[in-house]
Amino acid sequence: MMRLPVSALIGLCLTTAYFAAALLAPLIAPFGVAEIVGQSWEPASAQFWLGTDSIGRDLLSRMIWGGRTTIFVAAAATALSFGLGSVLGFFAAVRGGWVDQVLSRLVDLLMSIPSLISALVVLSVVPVTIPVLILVMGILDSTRVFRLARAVAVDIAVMDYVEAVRLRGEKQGWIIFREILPNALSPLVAEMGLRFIFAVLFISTLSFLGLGVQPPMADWGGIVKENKEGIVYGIPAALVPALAIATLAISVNLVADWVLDRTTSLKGGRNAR
Amino acid sequence: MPDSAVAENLLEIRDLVLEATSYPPGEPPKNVTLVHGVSLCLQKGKVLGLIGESGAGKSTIGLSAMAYGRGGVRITGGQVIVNGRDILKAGARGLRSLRGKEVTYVAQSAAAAFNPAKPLMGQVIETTLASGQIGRAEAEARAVDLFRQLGLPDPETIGTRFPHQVSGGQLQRVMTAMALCPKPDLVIFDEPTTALDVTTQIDVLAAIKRAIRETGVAALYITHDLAVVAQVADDIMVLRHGRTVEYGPCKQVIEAPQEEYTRALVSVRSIDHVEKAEAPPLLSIQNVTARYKGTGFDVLKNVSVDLPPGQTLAIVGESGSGKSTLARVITGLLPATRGHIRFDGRDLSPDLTGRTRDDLRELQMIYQMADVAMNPRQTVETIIGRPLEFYFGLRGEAKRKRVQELLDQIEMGHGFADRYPAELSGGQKQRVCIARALAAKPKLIICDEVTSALDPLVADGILKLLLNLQAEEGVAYLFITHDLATVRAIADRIAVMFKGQVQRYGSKTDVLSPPFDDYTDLLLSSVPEMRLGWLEEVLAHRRMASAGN
Amino acid sequence: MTLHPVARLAAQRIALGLLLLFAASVLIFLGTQILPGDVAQAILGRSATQQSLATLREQLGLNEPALTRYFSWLAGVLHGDLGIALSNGQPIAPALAKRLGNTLFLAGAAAVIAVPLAILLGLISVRYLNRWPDRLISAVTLATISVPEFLLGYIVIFFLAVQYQFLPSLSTVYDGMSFGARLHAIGLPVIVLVLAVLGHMMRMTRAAILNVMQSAYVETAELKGLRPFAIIAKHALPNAVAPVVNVVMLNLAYLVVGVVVVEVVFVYPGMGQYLVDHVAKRDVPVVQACGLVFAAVYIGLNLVADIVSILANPRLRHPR
Amino acid sequence: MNDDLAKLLAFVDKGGLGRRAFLGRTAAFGLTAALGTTLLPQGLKAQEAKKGGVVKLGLQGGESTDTLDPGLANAPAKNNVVRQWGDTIVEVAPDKALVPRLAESFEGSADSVTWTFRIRKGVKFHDGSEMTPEDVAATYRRHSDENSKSGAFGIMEGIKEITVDGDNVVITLKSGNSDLPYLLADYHLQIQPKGGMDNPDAGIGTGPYKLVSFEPGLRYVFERFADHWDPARGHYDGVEVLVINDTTARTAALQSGQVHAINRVDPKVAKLLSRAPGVQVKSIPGPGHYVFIMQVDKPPFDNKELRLALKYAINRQEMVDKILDGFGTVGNDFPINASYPLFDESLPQREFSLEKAAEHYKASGHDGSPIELYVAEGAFPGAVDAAALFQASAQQAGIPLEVMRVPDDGYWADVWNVKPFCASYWSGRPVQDQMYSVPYLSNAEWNDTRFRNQEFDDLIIAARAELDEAKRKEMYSQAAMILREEGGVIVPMFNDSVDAISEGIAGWIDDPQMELMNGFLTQKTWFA
Repeated sequence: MMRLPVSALIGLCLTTAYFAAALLAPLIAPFGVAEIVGQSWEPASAQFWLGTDSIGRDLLSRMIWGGRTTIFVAAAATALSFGLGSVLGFFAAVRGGWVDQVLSRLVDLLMSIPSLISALVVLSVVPVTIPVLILVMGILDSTRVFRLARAVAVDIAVMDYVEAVRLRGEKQGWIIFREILPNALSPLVAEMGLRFIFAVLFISTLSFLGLGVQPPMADWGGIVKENKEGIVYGIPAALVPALAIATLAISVNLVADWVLDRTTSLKGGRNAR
Repeated sequence: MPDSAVAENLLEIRDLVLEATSYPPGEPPKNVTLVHGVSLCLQKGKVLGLIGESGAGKSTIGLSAMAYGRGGVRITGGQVIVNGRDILKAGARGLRSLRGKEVTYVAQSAAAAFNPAKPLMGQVIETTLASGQIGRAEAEARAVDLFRQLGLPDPETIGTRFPHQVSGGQLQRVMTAMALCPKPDLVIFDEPTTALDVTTQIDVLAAIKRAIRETGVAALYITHDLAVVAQVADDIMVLRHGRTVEYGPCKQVIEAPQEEYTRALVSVRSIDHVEKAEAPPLLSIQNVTARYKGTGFDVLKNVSVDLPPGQTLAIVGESGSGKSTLARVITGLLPATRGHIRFDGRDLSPDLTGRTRDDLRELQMIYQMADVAMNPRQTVETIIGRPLEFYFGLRGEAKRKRVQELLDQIEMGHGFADRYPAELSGGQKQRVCIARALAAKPKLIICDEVTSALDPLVADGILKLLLNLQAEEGVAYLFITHDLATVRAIADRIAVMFKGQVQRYGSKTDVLSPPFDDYTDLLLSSVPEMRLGWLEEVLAHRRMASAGN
Repeated sequence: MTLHPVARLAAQRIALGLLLLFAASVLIFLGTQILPGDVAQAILGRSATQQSLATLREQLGLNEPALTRYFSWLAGVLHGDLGIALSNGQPIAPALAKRLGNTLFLAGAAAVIAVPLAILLGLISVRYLNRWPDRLISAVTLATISVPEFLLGYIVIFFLAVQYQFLPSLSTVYDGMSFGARLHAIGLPVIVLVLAVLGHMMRMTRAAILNVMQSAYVETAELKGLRPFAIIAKHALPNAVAPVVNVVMLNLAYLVVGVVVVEVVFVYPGMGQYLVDHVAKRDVPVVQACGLVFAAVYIGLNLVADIVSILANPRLRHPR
Repeated sequence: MNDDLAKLLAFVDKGGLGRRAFLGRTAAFGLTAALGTTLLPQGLKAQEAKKGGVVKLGLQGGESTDTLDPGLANAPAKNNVVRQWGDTIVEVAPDKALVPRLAESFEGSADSVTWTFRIRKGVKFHDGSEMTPEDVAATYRRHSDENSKSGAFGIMEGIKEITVDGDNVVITLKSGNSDLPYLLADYHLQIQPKGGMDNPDAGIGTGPYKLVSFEPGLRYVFERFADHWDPARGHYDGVEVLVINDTTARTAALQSGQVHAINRVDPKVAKLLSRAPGVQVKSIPGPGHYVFIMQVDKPPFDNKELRLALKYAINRQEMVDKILDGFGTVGNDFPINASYPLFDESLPQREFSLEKAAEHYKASGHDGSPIELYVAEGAFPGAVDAAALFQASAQQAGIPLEVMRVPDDGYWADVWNVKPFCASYWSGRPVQDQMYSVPYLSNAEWNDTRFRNQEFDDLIIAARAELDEAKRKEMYSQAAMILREEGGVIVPMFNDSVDAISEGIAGWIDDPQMELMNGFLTQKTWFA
């Protein structure tokens, strides 16, 4: 195993911890997500490790369940945006012609409106549920993935080794999956880290504005909103979720930077840093 | 060390050691020594040629004369004495007063070396003004003189133009003027003509030689082309892997090289191949005309050439002559607008998609830049093996055996099978491409400038390999190049192309013997030959020719 | 009269920009009209009576075909009439205009600080590449781009307003306010916005400048023995203008997002809060109007970036 | 008589009533109004008031669609604004004593049907004109007019005739009401020139501060009215009212010294805020209460069983502990608590019971579709959290309650009194008659529960004329039981009104009636 730089090590540990907590939420959360167990804003105690929130729910359980929602929605949205964005991006790069034109112009159009604004416009007419949030975030973010995937694929498609393979008479399937994809993967993987962070911040912002995850369900952004009165007094119920968002984003960032370094150096000598 | 005259040394380098840090993928970075204790000296007005293959350290040594480490190179040993003082000890201010005033630099690619956002004149006189000796008007006058001296068209106004408004050859001369403007003691020429077409290279070379003689400036001339340095240098140092192989006067090194490696460099151009006789064509290109989509003009204008089986047709021409376009037309990547191509007795469909699997198998292609011609994520075995799978359906053990045969054919050990392209040298990469082409058992291989990116000795090896393979397999080559020495080494028939038209076509001997049409004469006479005084001859010949008509 | 190529290019870009804005208006209108689910039901809630649903549908004109509704809406927009807000029956345009002014004032103030600061930090970190200033700046920017804007907001309120009372935590601006008082009032939200945008902009500016600093002509300048500052000012910066301008405009998207959140945190009467409130109230006409204005501002800024980068490119300014 | 006094004493020991409130309560028991002033606590007079400075209030409850018409003041910020520029003829002191203001003195007939008020002379309006009895009469006639939509219409409804007799204004009621002077102290009834008939929202009155400029729902600026008739009031040079609906921003504005006083401090934060430097938190028990109101004429709330199910499904004590942090008492689904005279302690308290809730819900035959409760932080401090608690307990009883969060902006215009089920508040009234008649009489303007019950109306109107206190108390108890059983209002808790002022303010007196000293903060306090 490569000797990890310390920053990547910290990043990796924190990220795995958060994802593990999200997966095992039902097992490790001491109370239910909306179970009212104590007084409002009780300080941390043996019974409630992080104290309670504005109406007496155990903050630790709510953080674990909230983390599960935030990470699940962000991961699902990123997966959707990557699936959609990269497949269309590759297809446009390899097919070229009017397919490429239509898709690229549509993406330009979608990106001409800042993503938060488009999300708000859409959320004003459809019932705000988790699947809708994932769909909206996924589609809006896939435009950026499309642009990256298409750019990377176009760079590769003009390479001589792709032309040599076309001269041999290979079909498009072979070209995309055996020639382009292996080389396009490393920049995309690094970008996935950044897109995930964007998704985490995006869903938290939506929930903070009251338009993301609706109560009694909770995600970190929502918990901050519920307890925002206490934030100026340093009440943990408001600070802890916000810090959780920040630490998750920073740790994924560290891992993504490390992945970017390692993959570019592996890309066959041409260190495209 | 040559017994230099008593004249005090302008530049003296003693036991120079240069190091750099390399970052191999996956391993911790480690230190690498590039130059192991090189020593040289240079008097005022003299020219020292530094010659060697890429990676020999010639550019880094040149730059050390300005105490400048490019890309993380560090000077870790030895002394560099300019005008009697060791510049390695000089602080940042000392170096600033040295660079651009006592010692100046001419880069390989002048186009990239000029600031695109500023007119030329400002950049040329920038250091002269900074040194404060003379005012702007006087400096501009000096620059215009230099422009005229270097043979630039309309010297008074060229200074007002931007770099992108001037040709590559002209920019190279403007950069020389920039280097000479502050009246330096030493100018470092770092492969000034390598990036130019062979015809423009002659003029720039002549201009530089004249400028050095007239200004009496000392010069370090760095190049990988021994023939070129022979025309310019007083002394020559041959370098290999950061060590001095031979160091002596130009005449001695060229005409009586002591070291084995120098002798190989001198004789590299001497392969001569006996041409084969006339025969019915394997490939016949009839009146082919082609144009790129969306452009208004024809890149190829009714080209007609034939290539008999087992022979080599060389397509010679400078950049923009349409030789690469011809290759794309033959492979079907760019369908011809008029004319047709007959191959092995049958008509090839102009478009790649219309061709049968055999059409595609019998016609293979090898590219100039080998490291982008192979998928970095596939091993050598996969690269060579895929055509066997695709065309002949070979699998498993049979395929592996055939790959080993091919590796033997290209004189590479079986151990290379599971290596990645990134781990191979330039020559080895090109050999694997050749093996990949051979795997299809083709009748014709199109070679597009396959040796121009390689060092002379390595290129020589590839040409010899191609000739042996032609003898063994009877495969025909369509060899595209701008280097006439290569043409002499390999061609049976030659087609000289100029602006999309075949200027001259026939067997090698016919094409290469006079009388020549003007363009071919210019082209042939521009290729430097490995003897002193060749440059003066060609210039005299041209002056006579232009005086004549 | 052959236009100077740069002018022709600029005209092309402006035409493209207008086309994009038109297409964006179609997207926004369709986005709110044809999505699944009954718009009237979504607005009035489940327990609304059939009769009230019918009147609302009539008022929204939902019964007419989408196309005619779009063109009547567009005609209105072109005459500056953005329609009537559902929730309070007031015309949208006047309220929106005042709030747009406030938002532009806030975003402008933040941009005026963030852009030079980002370029300066970019230069410093390139100047001291991989040394402690560069590492420190990179670490700080990594933190600011990972922290959600609302956390930045509350931290700033806690320290600068409550703890040390430098700046007011309340950023209400009203008509009679002097310019100085207005700046004082939006002190905190501008700080938060600058922090939110600075990280992204700095990272990209550093990359753009680094790219220019590693070019051949900068090495030539160094080999000409010029002082480091002269190299940067005379050779690096003129060529860095185009890429940096693009980077700056690219990051204005973060500014737009940041403005919305900051307005909610600081209760600033801007368009962001206006949009968020009316999305919650499902007031479709207001959401359409705000969406369109945001898109128009954003497309306009990208247009400016395009034109500036064309002007900064010597090849285009002085054709062959 | 004395058993009430005894009960009152018992109540005081429980800490339910401040000492001054107790004194006020005794005054109401049949003592004539004139005596009230002498009972004012001596301590107040001793401190010498300082003049000067501009006091800034940060208030919740304002919107861009607000106007200055006192009749339409239905939210905290607007109620405070009218107190700056206007005066009523009579004022209820913190201890419930009646203090004559624009009326020098007043007396009611034996059967309390006709009341005469002698109007003070030499009082100037802000536009320089002199106030006359005609202005007073015109003001009351305007508020009695149906289409003025005034919040005081419920009170005016009991008046038969208003006439001017020399310096006096004589009001004859349809039926006797001993509480009339208290009703005329209502903050809607600011005396305006010519009754404000021509433009009710001019903001011109006789108050200590004159309106300078305003931006509806954002900011109101006043300056000292030089020749105000009562030099003992209005010590500041100017007043600035800033509307800050967001609780966090409002609290931070006080802490950062940008405003000197704020209303509606979130009780959860009260303890923490009191520890902050330079801030004093004032929490005063009183008649104010928080409600969830159902419009009984709209399905599914027209079903009595469903209403009862919801009334049993709310955990009142938990709300007092968590939402009010203990600053308040449990409610019993009718708007009267111990701070009212003639309060009947013996009425059975409805307890939180999931079984009864489930029983009633099953009996209601409701189809199980989600019941939408609209709520915003602006409804009452902690409203969103209270709705979350209500949803949690209701769901345990199988009731599909769903919380719809809406923004503060436009809450009082588009949600309160519009949506079938939402949250709201009442700051309470001095006497039971007013608290019942303003929201629950069939024709009341602010009948936000659409409660139409003839028996209830008759009881309230009859009680007005009843002289025998015991019988009157009995009638109010019956009315309470009807409302508790049939009504559309769920009253989970009576809240202390929690305000916070900066330490720089002196002269604060606790006043249980309405926040910020019943709106008189700027008139009675000064910069220390």
